[in-house]
Amino acid sequence: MREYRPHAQGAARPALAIRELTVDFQRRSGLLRTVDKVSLDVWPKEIVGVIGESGSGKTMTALSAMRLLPHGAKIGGAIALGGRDLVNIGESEMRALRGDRIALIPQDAMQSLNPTMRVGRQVGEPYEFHRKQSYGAIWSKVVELLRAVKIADPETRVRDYPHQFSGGMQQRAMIAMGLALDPELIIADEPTTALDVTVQARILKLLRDIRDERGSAILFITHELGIVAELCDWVYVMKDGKVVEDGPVKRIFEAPKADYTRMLLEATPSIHRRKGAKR
Amino acid sequence: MRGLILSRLAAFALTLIVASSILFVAVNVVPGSAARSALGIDATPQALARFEAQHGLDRPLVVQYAEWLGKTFTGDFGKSFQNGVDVGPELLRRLPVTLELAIFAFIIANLIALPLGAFAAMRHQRAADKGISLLASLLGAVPNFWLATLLVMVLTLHFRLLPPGGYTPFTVNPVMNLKQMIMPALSLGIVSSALLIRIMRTAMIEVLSSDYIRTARAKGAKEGVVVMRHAIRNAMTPYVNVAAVEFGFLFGSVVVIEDIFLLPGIGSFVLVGIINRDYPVLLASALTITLVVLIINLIVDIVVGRLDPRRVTRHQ
Amino acid sequence: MSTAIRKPFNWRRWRLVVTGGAIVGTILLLAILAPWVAPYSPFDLNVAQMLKGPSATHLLGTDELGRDVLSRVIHAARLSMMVAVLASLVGLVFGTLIGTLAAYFGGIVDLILMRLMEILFSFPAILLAIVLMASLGTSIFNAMIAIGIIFIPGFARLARATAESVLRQQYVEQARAIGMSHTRILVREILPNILAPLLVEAAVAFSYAVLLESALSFLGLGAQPPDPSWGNMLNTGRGFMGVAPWLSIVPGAAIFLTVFGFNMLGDGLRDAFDPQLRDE
Amino acid sequence: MSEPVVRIENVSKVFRQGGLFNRAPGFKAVSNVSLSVAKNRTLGIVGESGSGKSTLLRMVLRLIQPSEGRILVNGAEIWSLRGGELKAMRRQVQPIFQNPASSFNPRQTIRAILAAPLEVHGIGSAAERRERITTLLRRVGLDPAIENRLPHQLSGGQKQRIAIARAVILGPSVVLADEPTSALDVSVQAQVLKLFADIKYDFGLTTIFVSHNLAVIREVSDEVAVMRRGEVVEQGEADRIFEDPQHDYTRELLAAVPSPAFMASA
Repeated sequence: MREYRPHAQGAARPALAIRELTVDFQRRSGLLRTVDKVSLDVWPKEIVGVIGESGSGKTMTALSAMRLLPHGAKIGGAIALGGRDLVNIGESEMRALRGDRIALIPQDAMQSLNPTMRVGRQVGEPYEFHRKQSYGAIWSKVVELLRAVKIADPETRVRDYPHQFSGGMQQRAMIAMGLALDPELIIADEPTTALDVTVQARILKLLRDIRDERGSAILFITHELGIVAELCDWVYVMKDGKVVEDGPVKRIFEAPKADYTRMLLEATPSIHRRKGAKR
Repeated sequence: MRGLILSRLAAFALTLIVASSILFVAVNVVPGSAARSALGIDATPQALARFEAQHGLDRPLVVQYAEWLGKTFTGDFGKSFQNGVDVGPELLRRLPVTLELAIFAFIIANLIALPLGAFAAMRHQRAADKGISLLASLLGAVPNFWLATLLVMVLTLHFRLLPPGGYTPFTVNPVMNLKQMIMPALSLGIVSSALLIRIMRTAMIEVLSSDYIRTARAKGAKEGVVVMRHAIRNAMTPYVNVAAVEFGFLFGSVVVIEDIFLLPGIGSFVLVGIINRDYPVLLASALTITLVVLIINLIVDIVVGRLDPRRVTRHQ
Repeated sequence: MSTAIRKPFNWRRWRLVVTGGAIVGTILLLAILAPWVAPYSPFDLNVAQMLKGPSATHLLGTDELGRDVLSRVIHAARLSMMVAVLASLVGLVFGTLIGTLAAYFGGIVDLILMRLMEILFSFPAILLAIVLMASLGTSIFNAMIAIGIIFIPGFARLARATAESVLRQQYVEQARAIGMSHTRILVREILPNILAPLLVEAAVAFSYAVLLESALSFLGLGAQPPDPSWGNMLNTGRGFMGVAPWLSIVPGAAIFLTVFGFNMLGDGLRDAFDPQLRDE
Repeated sequence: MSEPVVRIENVSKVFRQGGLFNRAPGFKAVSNVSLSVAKNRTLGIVGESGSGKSTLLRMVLRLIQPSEGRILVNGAEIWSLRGGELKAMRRQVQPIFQNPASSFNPRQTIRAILAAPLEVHGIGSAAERRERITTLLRRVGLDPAIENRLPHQLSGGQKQRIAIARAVILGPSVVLADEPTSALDVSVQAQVLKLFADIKYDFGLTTIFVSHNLAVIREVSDEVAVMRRGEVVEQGEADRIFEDPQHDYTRELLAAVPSPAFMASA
């Protein structure tokens, strides 16, 4: 029986549809398969979580959709962004989509910002690459974007270099960059892993607000169950390159079907649970 | 930024003082040889003693050093033991020759290294990269004085294109000046480019694999924008640091190259000083070369500070 | 994952080491066996055979005194190798000592030692060698000492940087926390983990020593005639460039080949030890 | 209550900054912290990055000297110890560090790594040491044959098991753990935490456990201290801290932990 998926109702097609995706790397020892026949959907306005431990293939799945896999990776299967094929189009067509229709929020914001370029210029690049606009127009849009991601005093902050931002602000700047052209899909690859919990809580709230106000679909990669539970509508659980189960978040937590999901739930310590290991 | 410059200047002054004392001690550590060298092998002990007293060489080393340092700072480099000529004005005459040679050579080295290194990095692990890397290995193994000899053999003796040596000031005859300078500059520059190619290549490979390059691609940047705007500037920080050291090496190598091409620069002055054991000449010319290298390092330190915004603001 | 499977010899990873090693090995062997492999004595004059081009009797020709160039080049290799080995050793030992101590003790020790190294490093190498030669006197032994001194700051900087990154590793803190002594931490925890890059650097220093020695001899400050060295042979050859080009080409090519071999060996070792490239 | 095994009294740590020409005011990493741990109890120290929790732990390990205050282990002030007394303290207090990748000398086998503490303290003959290593490896759930491997041949979980074995091989009374599971996947983390609890019980250890993960702290601790910018803002029994936090910052931290209402009832 198919589970009820509210965001799929009334929508013509998913924002992102992945079918039987495989990602292989050529190694001396042979072909290494990191993603093994993964199929997943992200519907418009939906926040979909992909949860898995290290080596589960979750990040490779996400990068496949951007076609930004490391050198030597081979993609098989089908990926469609709003019905548009992403696997067989040329590099220049793909480039036109990146940053415009599909955006990436990476794990490590500090490393992902160019240290020698002012934040404002970097945040404005999507406009520069995809819309012919004057620098003045871009500049004022960047200020608005930084305001939208709740960076205080954006008029002066646009002139800062990345190292003058705190970790949380760097991640907000990355989010602003992703939002710039209101993409159909935002891929967030563990965007809060490097952050403190209090900062993480604010970033998660920001992402939820973005979905509510702007309507972008979000594919959220994480290894933390708590984040999935709090943020996502629908969850895919991955292990060893495969999807072991998917479903609405509440059902996954309350009635997991796969043994692996159950084990994950068992293993995750909780602040609400009394410790079990005490004798 | 001011803190940065101040601390660099202080380090520079300290370095200069220690470096000058190292030079002084190195030159003067063996006593008596200057007098013997100036007066010849048959000089009597009395004559030697008289020579030493006359030039103050019989006093404690520390006193000699203090006096030399004091004089040097006021621009008095002393007189040659050999012919009594003032060393200072002679240095000033020779400095432009060496500077022209070194700068010319350095420009050649960078013109070769920057594009080749960057291109190799962009073609990492492919044929072009391997070819350029091999070229850099080959060039790096060529002794510059051998390259100089080969150039003379081919361009002067065989094709009779260029003069074998000598120096004409640029202001007197620019064409002749360039004709005379091109071979010495090539000998130094080509060899120096080997290391710089490698550095540029390594720096670019590192930068191109960084997360912010992926970010630029994720925003839809074209490859040209990725390289020119995001990669090159970040690769310049490590490159400039090494280039400064390489310039120092190149500047030291003028001693050999000026000797081969009969260029009347500081480098050949060093040799004159050594061969004649003419200590004032040796000290003054060695110190001048060191000073130029230190100044270049100082400038580069400050320039690199500008290239990397992280360092500028840390010192605010 | 399993380590039981023995990996096949990885030619791609070791080819630079093998090729460079072969070149260097051949030259080293020639140097050691010079008196037995050289066809003539390097000193035998033969006025009748002056400045003769390469021929069956003299494969690489003769010089201005009729001496066999091949024999002289082989004997010169001895001298170059000796200088390179000993100078690199001087640099390696003292540099490692200074750099490791500076990193380990930090503070004022580090400041003084490394500032001194930086000053030495800021001298152009050849100039420092020349000035040192001026004070020590021109001889091949002094050239070796001078070149060794020049190498110290480079090794010291590398040793310090590597030791510092090792010191940041938690196993060093762990060793301190269980009460291990300074000496034991240095010998057991730090030294083995900084040695690989230093040995690679030694291969590069080798080639650099060959270059420096030949430059000094070229200027007449190293090996003294009639002792053959590549540098002084090149210098002599300059006078006969037009009539006997082999006198300039042969010793230069010998330097080139030696330096190239050592560099290749050094690069190969660096790649082979680089953990990032290991699993490619 | 008996005399605490570890007592931290009004400890502060100021790191000096800046060079010769621009002297910056010192950075106060830990300021006026007082804590104590009774025998066989576990004190959890929780805080975000820059809260000073790791600096505090390193001071108790006698790796960093406090700028002010005293640290007593078994009643003795650790910075006044010399010679044999210091060595005895080194034997009593053992660390487990965070990063499994860097807490082992990459060129030593597991056997050499585990033997080092015994050699330093001159315990046992070679045969007795081997015996002890084998027993301990079994106790932490590893095949003793693993002793011939090098660290990079082990998984993260295996490495942290070795780290636990190394921490107890000298028979210490105090073990100080700095985020020992933060680099591990949750499934492995659960196993390592279970092992840590078992070993603590078996060896009668007093422990301090530092982490940024509130859920992990709740699982392992009897008492909890919450740190923020070098200060302890709240301390007390673990259950009380988590169920009835008094300080605003503690409440903010707990509220920030992502876990929806339906997980609380699970």
